[in-house]
Amino acid sequence: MASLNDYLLVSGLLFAIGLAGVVLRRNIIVVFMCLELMLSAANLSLVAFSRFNTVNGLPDYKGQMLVFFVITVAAAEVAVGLAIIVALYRARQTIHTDELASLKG
Amino acid sequence: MTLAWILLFLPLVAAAANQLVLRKSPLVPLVSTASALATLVLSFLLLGKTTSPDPIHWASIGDFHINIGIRLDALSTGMMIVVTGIGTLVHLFSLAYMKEDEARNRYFTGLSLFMFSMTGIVLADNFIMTFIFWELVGLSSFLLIGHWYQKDSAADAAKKAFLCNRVGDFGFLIGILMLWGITGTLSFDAMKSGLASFGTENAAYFTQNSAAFSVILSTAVLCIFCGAVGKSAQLPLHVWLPDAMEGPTPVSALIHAATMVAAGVYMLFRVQLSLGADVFEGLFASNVIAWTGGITALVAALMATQQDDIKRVLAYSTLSQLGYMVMAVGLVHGEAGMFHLFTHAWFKALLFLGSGAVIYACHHEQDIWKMGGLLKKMPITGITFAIGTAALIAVPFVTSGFYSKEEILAAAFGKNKALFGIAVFVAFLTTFYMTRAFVVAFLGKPRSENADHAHEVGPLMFVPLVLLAGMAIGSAWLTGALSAIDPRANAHGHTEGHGIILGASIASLVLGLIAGFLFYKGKDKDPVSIPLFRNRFYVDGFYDRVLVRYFQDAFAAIIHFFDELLINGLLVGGLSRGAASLGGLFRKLQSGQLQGYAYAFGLGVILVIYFTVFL
Amino acid sequence: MPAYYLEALTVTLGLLLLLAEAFVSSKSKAWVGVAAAIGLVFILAFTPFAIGPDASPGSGWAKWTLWNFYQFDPLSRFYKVFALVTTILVVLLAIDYRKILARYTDHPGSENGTGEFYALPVLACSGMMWLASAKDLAGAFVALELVTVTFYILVAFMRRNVGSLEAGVKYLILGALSTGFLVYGIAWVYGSTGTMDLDLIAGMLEDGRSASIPLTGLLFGIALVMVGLGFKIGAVPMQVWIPDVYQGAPTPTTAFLSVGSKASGFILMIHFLEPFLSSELTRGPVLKLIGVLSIATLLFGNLAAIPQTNFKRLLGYSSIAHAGFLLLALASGAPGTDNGLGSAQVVSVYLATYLLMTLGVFFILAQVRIQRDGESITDFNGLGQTNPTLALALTVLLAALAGVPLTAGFIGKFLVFQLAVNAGLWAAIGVAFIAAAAGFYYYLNVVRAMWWVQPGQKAHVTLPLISKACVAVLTIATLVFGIWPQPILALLK
Amino acid sequence: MLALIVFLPVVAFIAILLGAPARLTAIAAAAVNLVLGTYAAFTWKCGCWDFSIPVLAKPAMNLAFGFPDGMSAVMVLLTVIVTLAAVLSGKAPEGREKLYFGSSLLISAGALGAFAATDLFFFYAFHELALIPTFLMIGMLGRGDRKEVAWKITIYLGLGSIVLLAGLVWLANLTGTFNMGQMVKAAGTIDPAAQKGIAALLIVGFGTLVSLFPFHSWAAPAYASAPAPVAMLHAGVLKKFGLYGLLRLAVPLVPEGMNAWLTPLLVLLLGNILWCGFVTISQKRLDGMLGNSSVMHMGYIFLAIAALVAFPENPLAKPAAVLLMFAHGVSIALLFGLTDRIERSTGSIDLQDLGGLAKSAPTLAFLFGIAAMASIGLPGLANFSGEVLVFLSAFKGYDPTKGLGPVQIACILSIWGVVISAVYMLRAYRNIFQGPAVKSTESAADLSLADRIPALLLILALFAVGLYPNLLLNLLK
Repeated sequence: MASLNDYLLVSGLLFAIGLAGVVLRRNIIVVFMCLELMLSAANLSLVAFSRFNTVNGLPDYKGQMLVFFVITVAAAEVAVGLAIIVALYRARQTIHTDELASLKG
Repeated sequence: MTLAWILLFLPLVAAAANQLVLRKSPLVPLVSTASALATLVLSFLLLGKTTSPDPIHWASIGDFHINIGIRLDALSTGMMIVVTGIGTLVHLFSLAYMKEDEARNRYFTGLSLFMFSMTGIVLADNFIMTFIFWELVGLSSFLLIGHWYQKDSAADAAKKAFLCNRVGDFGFLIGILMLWGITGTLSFDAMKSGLASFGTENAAYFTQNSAAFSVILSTAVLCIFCGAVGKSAQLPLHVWLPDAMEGPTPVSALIHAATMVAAGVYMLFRVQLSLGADVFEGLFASNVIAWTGGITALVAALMATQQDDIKRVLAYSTLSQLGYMVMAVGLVHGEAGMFHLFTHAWFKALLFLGSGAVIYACHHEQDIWKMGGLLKKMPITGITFAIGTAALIAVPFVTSGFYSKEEILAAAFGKNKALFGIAVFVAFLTTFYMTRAFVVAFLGKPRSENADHAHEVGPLMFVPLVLLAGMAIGSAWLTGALSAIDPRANAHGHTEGHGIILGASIASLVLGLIAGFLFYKGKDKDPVSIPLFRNRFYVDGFYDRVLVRYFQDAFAAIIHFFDELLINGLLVGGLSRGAASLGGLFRKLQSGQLQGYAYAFGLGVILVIYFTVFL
Repeated sequence: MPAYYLEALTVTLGLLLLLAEAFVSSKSKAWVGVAAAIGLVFILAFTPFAIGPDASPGSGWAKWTLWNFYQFDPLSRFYKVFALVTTILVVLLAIDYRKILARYTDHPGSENGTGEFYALPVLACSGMMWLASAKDLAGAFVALELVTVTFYILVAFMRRNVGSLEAGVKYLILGALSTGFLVYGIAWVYGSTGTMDLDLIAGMLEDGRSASIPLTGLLFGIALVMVGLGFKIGAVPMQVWIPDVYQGAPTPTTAFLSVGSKASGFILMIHFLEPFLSSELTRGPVLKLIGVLSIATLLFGNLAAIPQTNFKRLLGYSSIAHAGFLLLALASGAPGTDNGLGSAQVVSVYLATYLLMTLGVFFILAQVRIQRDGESITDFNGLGQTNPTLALALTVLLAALAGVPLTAGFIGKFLVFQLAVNAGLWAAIGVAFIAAAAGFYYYLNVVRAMWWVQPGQKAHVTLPLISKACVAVLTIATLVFGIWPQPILALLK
Repeated sequence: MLALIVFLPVVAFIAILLGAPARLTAIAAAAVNLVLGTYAAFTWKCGCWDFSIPVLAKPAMNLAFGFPDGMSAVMVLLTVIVTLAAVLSGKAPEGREKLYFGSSLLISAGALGAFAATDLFFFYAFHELALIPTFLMIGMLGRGDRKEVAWKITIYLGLGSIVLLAGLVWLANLTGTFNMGQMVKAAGTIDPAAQKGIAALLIVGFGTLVSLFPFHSWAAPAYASAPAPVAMLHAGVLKKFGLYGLLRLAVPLVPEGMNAWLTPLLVLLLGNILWCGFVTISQKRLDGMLGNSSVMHMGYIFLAIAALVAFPENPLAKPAAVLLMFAHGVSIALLFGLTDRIERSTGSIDLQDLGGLAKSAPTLAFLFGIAAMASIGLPGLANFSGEVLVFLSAFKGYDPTKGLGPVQIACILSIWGVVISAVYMLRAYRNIFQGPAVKSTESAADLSLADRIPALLLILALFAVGLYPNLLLNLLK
């Protein structure tokens, strides 16, 4: 059976991939997906911690509870986020991050 | 002793009344003159009194007091006679001399202010008070020299006088402070005991460092001497006195010949008396003072030989005579110096007022080469002037100047033969230039229209001249009443070398007379031209062009430049520019690029983790 | 009244407003705002009666398990009041700003698109109020996201305005990024301690069990949570979004962000750090982290503000700068005692004063934006001549922001410096002084424009009634609290 | 009941804002304050002037005024005198009367509050309050490149205030109280390392406010540019706050710290006297010259402070400093007031453009002459008594057998400043009033009777203290 460290390693890798995507990709949709990836990585960690943190022989449910919250919140975030991105596309005809630099200094 | 207080404050009251109440009233000159006369009477009443009134605490902090107090002794009461006596006569003379001046009231107010200040110096019982009035005579001198302030030369001369005195006062104040540190007192009375206890308290130290006492005291005394150098116009601060002749002539007589310029000598002698003359014997400072006096006497006399302005001749003569007095103090024969001060005051005032009368008669012509033949046109003035000259050149046995100069020569002979030589030579020069001035101005025939139309001045002017002429002859005997001042009364005894001194004195007189007549009898212009002397050894030019313009002004401009550059530009500007450019750099980081932000964010996270977990 | 009623009421109010909004005529959506403000004032009136379980242990509600997630103490009450006051003022500000909102949402003249703008702050407010009471990381996360997601909408609200949209996208991406870090951090804190309840964590760190906690993992978690919270308050290096978003967002949103969002970040940070600061195990590294953050924030915020020309953007940097001072107070790590104010109290006082000055400035800025159609510093030129009373008020407010004594802003800085001196944070104090000096420079730069520069062709600026009243109240409060800060302190008791 | 004196100008300011006639209100308030303030200063020992209302319970903070010693009384006296002279001699530009006189009153109120405050917080705060109208006035109604100058002084003094604040907060922390009286009682508890740090902050902070070298470059341009009442009030009164603070707080509370900085302080004060003295000599305009001269004269007061630091038992230093502060305040206010007159009657204050003004304006010349002489340090005028006491205090600890100590050396060098100030003052007087009249001065108007009142008020103060310094020294006992 996989140990806690294995889960954490995978989770860390996922998180790093997500972060790398956010930093490197130019398309806002992709960036947004990478952000979701980071949240999933966090969720994985939470579940793993929860599984290995036993209370009275049972996994601690609190971590898993947060996972549900995170998923819910992420859904809301995506809904709002996509709406904004759509609005932006309507106004600017682009969703490339490079072209979003009118506010600076 | 309320009389003494009245004596001190009466002139101030007169000045204040003139300035604040009477203002433009024609009474102003009379009020000033009356107050001068009253102070003369008071001075006579106080003559010989030695009990001083209680001082006023002027500034007190805890048990430390700066006092305004009056010290009555033979020295001060005697000096008061000179100050008020000449002051009164000058006031009288001025009534006529300044009759047509539109700023007459300002002039008389200034005179009263001067009388107050001078009285303060003479009567002061402590150093701070001396310094206070020392500055005030400087102010009144400034005001009176600059009386005709609209003339550039007068305004400049007033400024110069004030500044030269300030330079001297720089040292004076330091000296007062140091002496205060040494003796622990500012009062003249307590100074001797203060010095003694200073010696005993640090006896162990002084036995180890034998020279230390002398060095410490010399430093303080020399600093104080700086004050006298400024006020009595000794080298190298002598430059203001000839220029001060820009003031009205009675002022020159009173302030720049008889009284104020003598204050330096008076003060030095006061210090000598307070600390004890024996302390000064062998003090390094004494030598410096004596030599300064001697050299001033010589240099001034040399310069006097080539002046054309009658007042300037007298001014350099004053310098030279002051040099004598300072030399005497430096030779620790202060009483000889004071004696000369007393006699000199009368006859030099006489000469100045005489020249004033001449100038007045010649419609403000001051060049002796444009005068001539005045003895016939103004006999009273001419004769009194001749008497004054005789006193100055020390015609033996009949003039007061002879007796006092003799004392100085004797002092020099006893102490320092080199200075004796200089003094004798100066005596010769004195005779020479005074003969020159008298011959050119009063003898021969008139050389200008102004001189041709000159006629005798009115009684208000010649009465003071006559009185002064009397004093020029008799003051040596009158001074005998003041035993502390008259060195002849103190059995100092200089029998040794008496003949040599007398001989040298008479020889220099005769030679000077002969040379003077030989060179100048019947001449229309100066047959001798020595540019070095005429241009006053180029000292004035050096001060003006090098010290003031290049040293002070250029230095100030350089400092100003660096003030702008370094402090305003680099320090202040640099800091603000540094902050602004760092801000600009930060601002560039805020590039507006989302990716860049994410990148910065990521880096920041790494740093945060690093700081928290690993550091 | 159980304290959580307040949040419940607020959420209800928000939902009702959203429903009602649909039925209000498109000409007069401002009434929604008025209703929101009135409703919030009512809720504000209830706050004195809110009590926690300790005050009434016998009652049924006091035994409810909700209290495992929710706490109520004076600090919570303070931040609930803070959130309500902020929201009321922001809604009022939005009412006076509706002209611009209308122009960039629907078309000028129609207020059709503006109704939600009054309801959303109410919902965000409920999130902030919950945050003030959060004592469990899960609950705190949800509340925080309620605030954040609402702000995504508020920032990008002017959908026909490119700047607003750009700001919205930037805020969205970076906000989501910080959420990612926050969740990941919470996961690690949870993993290390085995719980998300801050009280339990404190207990664990205190007693003998602390030996079983993997310190590195815990610190890693704390660091990541701090990143997430640092984003909210605008701590360097998580400040990147602030200038752009502040500049692009509608002015009421900017005001809300700068006051409400920052305050909720701080109260959460205070609660989150409490257990770690009281344990010797973590106190050192945490304080060091906050100290470093505060130095970086002070330096960046203040120096970068110097060359700014856009006033709104300047306020963004100013908001970073103030975060630096607030962090400095936290970095002092002073526990509150009977004899003196602790870090938490000082932060609260500072934020309260900050609320007054900042919102006052935003009220004026909004009107300048509307009436002179610009937000740069030059748009304030000559205000001292055309409307001296307004200029005087703005001068007072800016002076307060700069920390001039006898204004409320000075009290805050004074207390912060006092804490820092007590704690001996010399390096940070040195930086803070440079920062304060720079602050002097850039705030008074605006004052200079108002008084010393001629107005030229610029339009006359007058405040509408609501703004005028608010500015007057805020300015006077700034002055009064500057001399007599006792009421604010009383609120913390 | 000192609060009455402090807040009377504020009340008058509000009245002006509400529409009361600006000039009249200002003059009335200043005149009433002169009477009250003088009475208070001469009766300060009765203890009946104390005033206190609590503001904050923890840490205890009171809005409290009182006379902890004669120094406060003298400073309050100085303030009320200069205030009346300033509002009397001010002439507001058309339409700006409210701002002009209102600001002057606020500056006065701030100065009074700072000098009378016995609580550290208000001590500091009132000074800042006074600075703001100063900045505004210079920026709005100043001469020349007023904006740059006002900006500079704002930033400069703002910075100085902040550094000062650091020191004060530190001090309050260590002593645990804001009450300045109690702080002094707790003085012994401060450890030397902290003393050194606090002293450095206080010297730089207060020093910047007093234009201590090298933090002086704001002063001259600011005074040159400021409207007359502001220059009078700031140079005459408000600037003294820094010196007052050093004497009130730094010297008694951190004596060892101050002593550690003695030598640098001496160097800096010589920078004031000599460096700035030479800068003053090279000024071409009267206003710039006076501004720099006021910087220079601060050095003497610092000398007294240094003397006090070097020999804490020195009885002379503090009275000397206070006396000189008073004297300088009055004389510089007089000079700035009269400079304004010169400019109004001739249209110029460039030394090269003027000459012979004494002919057409003899009263002006006379009064300016007195002011100049006071500034030079002529006996009979207040500055002399202050300066001479300062010099004496510097020599108080002089031990001739050990040679000159640093304070004495500094004193000797600073006495050269007496010469320097004579050089530039007389040069200015010579160039403006003496010599032949030039075009601008030929028909220049002399002072009217109303114009003379403020000048005479100040001159009276100069003479009173100059002729009988015990008048003030008795207050300091």
